[in-house]
Amino acid sequence: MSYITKSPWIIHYDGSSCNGCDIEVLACLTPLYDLERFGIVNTGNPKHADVFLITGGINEQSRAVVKNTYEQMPDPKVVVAIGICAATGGVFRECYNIMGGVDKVIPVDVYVPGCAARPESIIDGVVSALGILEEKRAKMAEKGGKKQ
Amino acid sequence: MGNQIVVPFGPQHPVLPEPIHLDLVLEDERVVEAVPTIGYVHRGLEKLVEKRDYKDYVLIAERICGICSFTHSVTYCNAIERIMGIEVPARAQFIRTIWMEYSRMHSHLLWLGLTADAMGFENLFMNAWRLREEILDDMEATTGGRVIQGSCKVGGIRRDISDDKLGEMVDHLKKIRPLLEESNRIFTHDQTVRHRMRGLGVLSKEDAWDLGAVGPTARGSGCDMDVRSSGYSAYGELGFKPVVFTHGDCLDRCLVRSEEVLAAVDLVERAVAKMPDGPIEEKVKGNPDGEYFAFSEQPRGECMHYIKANGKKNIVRHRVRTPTLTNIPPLVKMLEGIEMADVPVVVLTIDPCIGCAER
Amino acid sequence: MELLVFLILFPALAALLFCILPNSRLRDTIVVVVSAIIIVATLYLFVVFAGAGTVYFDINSGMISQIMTGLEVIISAGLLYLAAKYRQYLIAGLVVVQLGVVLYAESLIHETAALNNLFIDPFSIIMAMIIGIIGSLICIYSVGYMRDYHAHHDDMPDKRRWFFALLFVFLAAMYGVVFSNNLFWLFFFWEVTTLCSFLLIGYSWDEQARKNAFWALLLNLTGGLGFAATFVWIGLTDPSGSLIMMDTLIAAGPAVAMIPAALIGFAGLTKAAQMPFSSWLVGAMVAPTPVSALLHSSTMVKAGVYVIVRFAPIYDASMVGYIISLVGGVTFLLASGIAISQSNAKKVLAYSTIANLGLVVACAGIGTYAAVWAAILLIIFHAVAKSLLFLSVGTVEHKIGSRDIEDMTGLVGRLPTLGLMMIIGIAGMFLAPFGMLISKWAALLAFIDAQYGFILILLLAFGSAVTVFFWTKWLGKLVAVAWKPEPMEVKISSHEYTALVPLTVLMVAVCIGFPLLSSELVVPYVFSIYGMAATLGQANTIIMVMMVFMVLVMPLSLFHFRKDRKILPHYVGGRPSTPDMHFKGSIGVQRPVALGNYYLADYFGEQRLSHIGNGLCIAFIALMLIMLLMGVII
Amino acid sequence: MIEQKHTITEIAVTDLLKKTGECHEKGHRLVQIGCTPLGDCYEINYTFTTSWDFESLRITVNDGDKIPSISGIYWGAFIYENEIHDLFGLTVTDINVDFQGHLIETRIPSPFKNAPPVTKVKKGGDA
Amino acid sequence: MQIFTMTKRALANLVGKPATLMYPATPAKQYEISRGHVIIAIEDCIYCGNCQRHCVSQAIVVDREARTWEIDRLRCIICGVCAEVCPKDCIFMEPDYPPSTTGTAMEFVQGPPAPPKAEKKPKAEE
Amino acid sequence: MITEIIFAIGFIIFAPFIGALIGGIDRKVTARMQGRVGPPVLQPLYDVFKLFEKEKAVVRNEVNFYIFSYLIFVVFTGALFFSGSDILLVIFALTLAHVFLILGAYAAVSPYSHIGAERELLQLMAVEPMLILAATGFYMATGSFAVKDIALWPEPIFMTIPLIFVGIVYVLTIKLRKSPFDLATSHHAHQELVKGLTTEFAGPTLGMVEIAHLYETVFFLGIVWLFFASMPWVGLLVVIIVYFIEILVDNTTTRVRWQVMLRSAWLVALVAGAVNLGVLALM
Ligand code: SF4
Ligand code: SF4
Ligand code: SF4
Ligand code: SF4
Ligand code: SF4
Ligand code: SF4
Ligand code: SF4
Ligand code: SF4
Repeated sequence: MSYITKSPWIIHYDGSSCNGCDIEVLACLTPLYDLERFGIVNTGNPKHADVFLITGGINEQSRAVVKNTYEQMPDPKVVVAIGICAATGGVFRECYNIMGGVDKVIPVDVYVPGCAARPESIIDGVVSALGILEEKRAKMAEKGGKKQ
Repeated sequence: MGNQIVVPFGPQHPVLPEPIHLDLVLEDERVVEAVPTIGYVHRGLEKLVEKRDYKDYVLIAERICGICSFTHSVTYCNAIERIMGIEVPARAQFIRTIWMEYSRMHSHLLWLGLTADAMGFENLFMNAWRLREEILDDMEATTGGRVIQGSCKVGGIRRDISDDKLGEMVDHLKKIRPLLEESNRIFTHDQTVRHRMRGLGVLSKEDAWDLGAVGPTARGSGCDMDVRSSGYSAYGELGFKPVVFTHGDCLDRCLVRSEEVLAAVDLVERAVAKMPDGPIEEKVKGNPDGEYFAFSEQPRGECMHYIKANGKKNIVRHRVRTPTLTNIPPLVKMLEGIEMADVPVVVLTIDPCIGCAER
Repeated sequence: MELLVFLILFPALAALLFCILPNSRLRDTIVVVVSAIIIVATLYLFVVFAGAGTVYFDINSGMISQIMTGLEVIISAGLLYLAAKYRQYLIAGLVVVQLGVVLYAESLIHETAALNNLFIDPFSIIMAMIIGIIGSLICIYSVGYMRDYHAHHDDMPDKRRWFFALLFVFLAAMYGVVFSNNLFWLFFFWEVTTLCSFLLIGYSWDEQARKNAFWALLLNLTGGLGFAATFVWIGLTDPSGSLIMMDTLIAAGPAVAMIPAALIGFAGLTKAAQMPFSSWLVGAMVAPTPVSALLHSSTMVKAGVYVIVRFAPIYDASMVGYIISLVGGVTFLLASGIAISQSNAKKVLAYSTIANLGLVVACAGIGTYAAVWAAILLIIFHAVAKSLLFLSVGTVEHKIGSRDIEDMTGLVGRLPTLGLMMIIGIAGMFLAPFGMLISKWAALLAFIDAQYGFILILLLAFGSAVTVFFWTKWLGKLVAVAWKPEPMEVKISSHEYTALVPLTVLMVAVCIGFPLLSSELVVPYVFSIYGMAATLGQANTIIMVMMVFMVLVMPLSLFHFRKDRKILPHYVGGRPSTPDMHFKGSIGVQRPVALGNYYLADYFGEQRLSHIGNGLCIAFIALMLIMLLMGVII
Repeated sequence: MIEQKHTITEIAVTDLLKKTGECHEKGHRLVQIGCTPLGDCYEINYTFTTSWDFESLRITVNDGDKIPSISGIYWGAFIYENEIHDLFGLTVTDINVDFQGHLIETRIPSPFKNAPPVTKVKKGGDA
Repeated sequence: MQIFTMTKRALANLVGKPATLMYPATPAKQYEISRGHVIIAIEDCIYCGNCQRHCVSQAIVVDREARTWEIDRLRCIICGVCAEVCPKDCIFMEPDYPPSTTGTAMEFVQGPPAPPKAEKKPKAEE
Repeated sequence: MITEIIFAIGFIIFAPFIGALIGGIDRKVTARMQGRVGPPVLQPLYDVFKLFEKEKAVVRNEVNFYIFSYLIFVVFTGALFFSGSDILLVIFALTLAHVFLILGAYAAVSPYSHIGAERELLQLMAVEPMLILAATGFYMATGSFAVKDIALWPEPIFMTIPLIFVGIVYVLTIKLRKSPFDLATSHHAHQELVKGLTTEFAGPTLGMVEIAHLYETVFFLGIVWLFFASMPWVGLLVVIIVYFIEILVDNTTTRVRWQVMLRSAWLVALVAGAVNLGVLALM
């Protein structure tokens, strides 16, 4: 059993969302849904985070930001795309400035559907991300072990 | 000068609910220069009108933003209805008004929470968001969606609210009213809150007017400016009075919002009391042809939807001028010479909603 | 005795030589040789007299005194000439008055010839070591430094001959100050240091330098007047002249010696640049850096605190002493505060010097054995650390072309050796377990038992908090190595290295060896005066040594951290950025990240705090003088 | 319900600054500046108001025309003018805060430029 | 001058029950009309393509020839328009939200074989 | 000597766990005050373990060295304190530890950690006088600087220096990084400085900072306890009450600007020091 699933810290970035999903992510942290029950803290800082929650699609300017933020997160890390905008570009898919979902720039581990994604869905999404996080950690530990 | 600090503030930043960025130049902690840039959320959805049926487009107009979503759909519909000369049934107007006021309550509570958080008052943040959930509950129970309602359509609304439910909603509001008042009291009286907001980011009445400030930003500076006074939807029948404060600082902008939450509760109660019976939508035939500027008062202020149509099912131009966009110039003024610690508070004080500002 | 005389005369004679020698390699070599000889002689002095307690030397004074008087008249005439030429009438007036007072006093006192005019005791040895070792190292340093200086300022007349001559005259005078038992002699040497300081501040003789030099002269002469007044008082009360001997005077106890002690204390305050006289030392920073290091931090200003410490037994538990302490305490707090708002490295050093001297004065004013112990420790650590800092700032300035702390960002990356030296110097100034902090701790102990000491403790508590602030932010600048440090191509002259390296070693050595220092030199002196002495508890010594050890060992952990780590880019709000810390800014421009320090000028502004400090200290000193006049002292 | 009146005055580009100045003197606030591409030309509306009666000045410009900035009169106009520059590729001269095309960076430059929406409408079809 | 105005609320919260809905231990909160996801009763579908045409998000693809109805849940904005416009009322809005996935979320529904006479294809838009 | 070493080792071993427990209870109580359920009580421990499971990622190597030194000196400080050494040395060692932390943040050369470092320095400057005055107060009350002697003093020292106690409780808010004084870094994000001085520390580096915080918490509560050392249980009760008050204050105030922090902390120190020590000195 690893501790990373007991203390997954999140960072949240609003790509090009309409805010709908965005505020639902925040709502998850507030009393009614209280993500901290799972040891989750919203760090707001890629250097501290394990889970990257992204809402909204990718546009010209947010592309670099999402990539940069992802790169600054130390391994192991997972990405959760929240809402259909983040998954596929959603209803804005055909807009000239939207490149599509988050997976256009960084690998996404979990997609949470919904427009806006409900807090419960987000919790589910994060929980399923934890499984992947643990796998990644195990892989990393293995690799590190081999090197020595 | 050697002792300057240049801070890239945002777009990814925990106090920014949405991505904008500022290049802050500080001396000690005083801001000597702040240049904002937007564009991280620009999707270009106005151009989607060229691809979508104008009636289905309501749903996209609603997704200009996920907070004032309902208001956007109403404003869009207003514009189309005006062009096409559709008379929306009174019940639909009233219910639209109720939902718009619910949006306002949830938006303001959200904002109050975020502001509290920006000041490092976590408990107050949690408290505001907890109250907001009560509003969202009613919202979901009547529209089926928490933040995106999808309940407005050209010519009326998609779902009715039964009179029983209306009664329940009023009861519920009565129940949480003391809690809202308690939270307002904290914002008004708490010394640490006042310390952080009184006298901060002052915008004089003249500046507010001249720079085009709208909504609570303008009303906090003493401008009596609220589109609801013009009486669109059902506001004309509810005896609406705008909330105006005069100091023009962050605290007053905050108080405008916290008072408006209570005012919204009153409006909803009055609307329910006067609720007319009748149909909830008018059949829509044909395509719009003409142009119209529709105005409405969103939680963040005056919003404009401009439609130019040419009788086809795809509209020629849909332009949205949102309150946040026009509040950016005042923000630039307010940022001058404040402390680094106050930047988030001042930025939040216009309640920036970049989603709609950039569309 | 010959050794003492040698130490006083040898540098003076060498100075005569430097007046003649032209700028040449030969001169440079001779400077090094002379400095080396002085160092060796000083070490020899230590070996000979270290355990000897207080030794008096009987020198026939008649003739020498007359020579001194003659020299004084000549110096006064020279000063008068300069003062007249530059219309400094106030100075002219002071010079005349002072000379008159001295001559009058001399006429009052029938000096019994051949008394114990020179002496040496552990305290003198400590001072002599500071002068001899640190002073000589600075002289060596100057050789390299002044070459660069004139290369930088080729528009300036090259007066290096005078420069070196003055440095050595000054060293001679300093030896004179610490070896003299005869107050007349002490005063003579004292005035020579004033003169050297004046001339060296005005070295470049441009508008600013001249102004500051005259200002320094004015304030120091004011102090000198206080000194001279002592003689009148002695002459009037005791024409026999036995009280002119410092040991007799101090031994006579407060009842007799309080007024001279107060007057000399006043003189000491001016020389030690205590508020309200602190401005001269700040202005003196226009002088070339070795001058700042030698005169204005490690030695000459120490003459001021030296006399105060000498008279400390008189101040013990007296009102006068307490007032002097307050002046020192207030100066410590406020000068430290001002240092926060300065970004010019030399000014920071200047204010920190003023502050530390303030602390010494505060201790000396208290005058208990613990306080004197603390004061002497402070003098030692300060001299070493400050000279190291001044010299490294000087070298760094020549290498990076600026003395602004903001421009020293990432110095350990760019100039690793110098950066490290500076870090050691700074750490020595304020960090546990290094020297200054131990001394502060000692000062605290001293204040706590003193009467009304809690006010001094308040001053000390706040002052040391402020100290932490400005030193740490400087340290922070040094260690903030940007993404890829570009090591600078530099050649530091061998002379500068010859001084810097031993100073660094000395710094580390005094930190490690302070228990020895304390027990071998400081304690014997304090014991000889008070019959008891403060010491460091054994447990505490162990702890401190442990800390030093830990600090020295800790860097080894770097090797561990270098393994399997990944280097991440900096957090710039998620914006694209380059390794050299430019990020995509508004309006499409690439902006560099700039990281300035805080200066808090609204709170710790120079103007604001010095007004407050000057006001307070003037009031204190006025109070002291009024009490003197009313004779209600003790 | 109070009827919102909206008068639209077509003016020449050269009159823009003068007319805007008049609006400013009358104490109007700037509500918005909005641009509509009409295939071969662009229509720009400058909307002002003091109450719920709106007045719009409308100019019609072609690609490559220079539009004088009204930001000298209304300080806050820069935000709209930069937006027009970025999205429509029109040149606005002398903006007080000129973002030089970096207010909104888009994937395709000036996405609304040369968009003749009239021709793009597909054959109708009502629901 | 009031400080610690929040104290009463904080203490009340401390001794009171927390507001947290213990999801997932307790099931998600929802209302009858909550919009969760759409489902289709494929038997009734006539493959008219109305749903596809009116879906702003273009989440639905109807293939009249192959008699399939397909929805991409990672595109659906759950607006319920398809249910509204369906002439056969064979699309329903269910209140529970769709599950998260690690890949795509296409749902492919194959209708029963066509009754003998087939019609021409619906014209898909875009 | 032996008992002292045992105490020191006991501190080194148990303090992180006690600190984590306190931190966990703190988070739980905070959550409840906000109407939430909150994390498990052992959450701070999970967090630390988690951090050491992460990749070793830094912006510069030296940062790790400074942070490691910070941790070592914090531990050393606490060990000194609990082994009954000279309290002034304890305070100086603590300052040294914090200087290392600040240097770590400076060495990261990034805007947020830089501002965090400056603010931490301001905090240090705000707190330092009160600590020194407290040490002085202990001395004036008991005649010794040794924590051991102070702890064995037969009467509660609080009775002699009540104002100093108040002052210490005041600056405790700064030291525990609690609102309204969580300027340099806070336990929750959402502050203007992202995570302030810890912004650039990732994985194990941050883990060391967290462990140091656990030690610090125990150490500071130790100082609070010292005021009532003669009545250990009362002391424990007071510690609990004080900590509860800190949580409550954390939950009922905004973060203030640095000016207020500095001014108020100094004012408190000045008043507490001048009045309380003055009275003691004149008595
Ligand atoms: S999925 Fe829907 S609610 Fe979420 S960001 Fe996209 S449009 Fe908004
Ligand atoms: S103002 Fe904010 S919440 Fe409202 S629609 Fe715009 S982005 Fe959304
Ligand atoms: S003001 Fe903000 S919340 Fe309101 S409609 Fe505009 S974007 Fe949405
Ligand atoms: S430090 Fe100043 S005075 Fe000295 S050489 Fe350099 S520039 Fe000249
Ligand atoms: S140090 Fe200054 S004065 Fe000297 S050469 Fe350089 S720039 Fe010129
Ligand atoms: S008429 Fe039939 S085929 Fe055409 S849209 Fe309606 S239901 Fe579909
Ligand atoms: S619910 Fe809306 S988005 Fe989803 S398939 Fe139906 S019409 Fe499309
Ligand atoms: S609208 Fe209804 S009947 Fe038509 S294709 Fe869709 S589901 Fe089938």
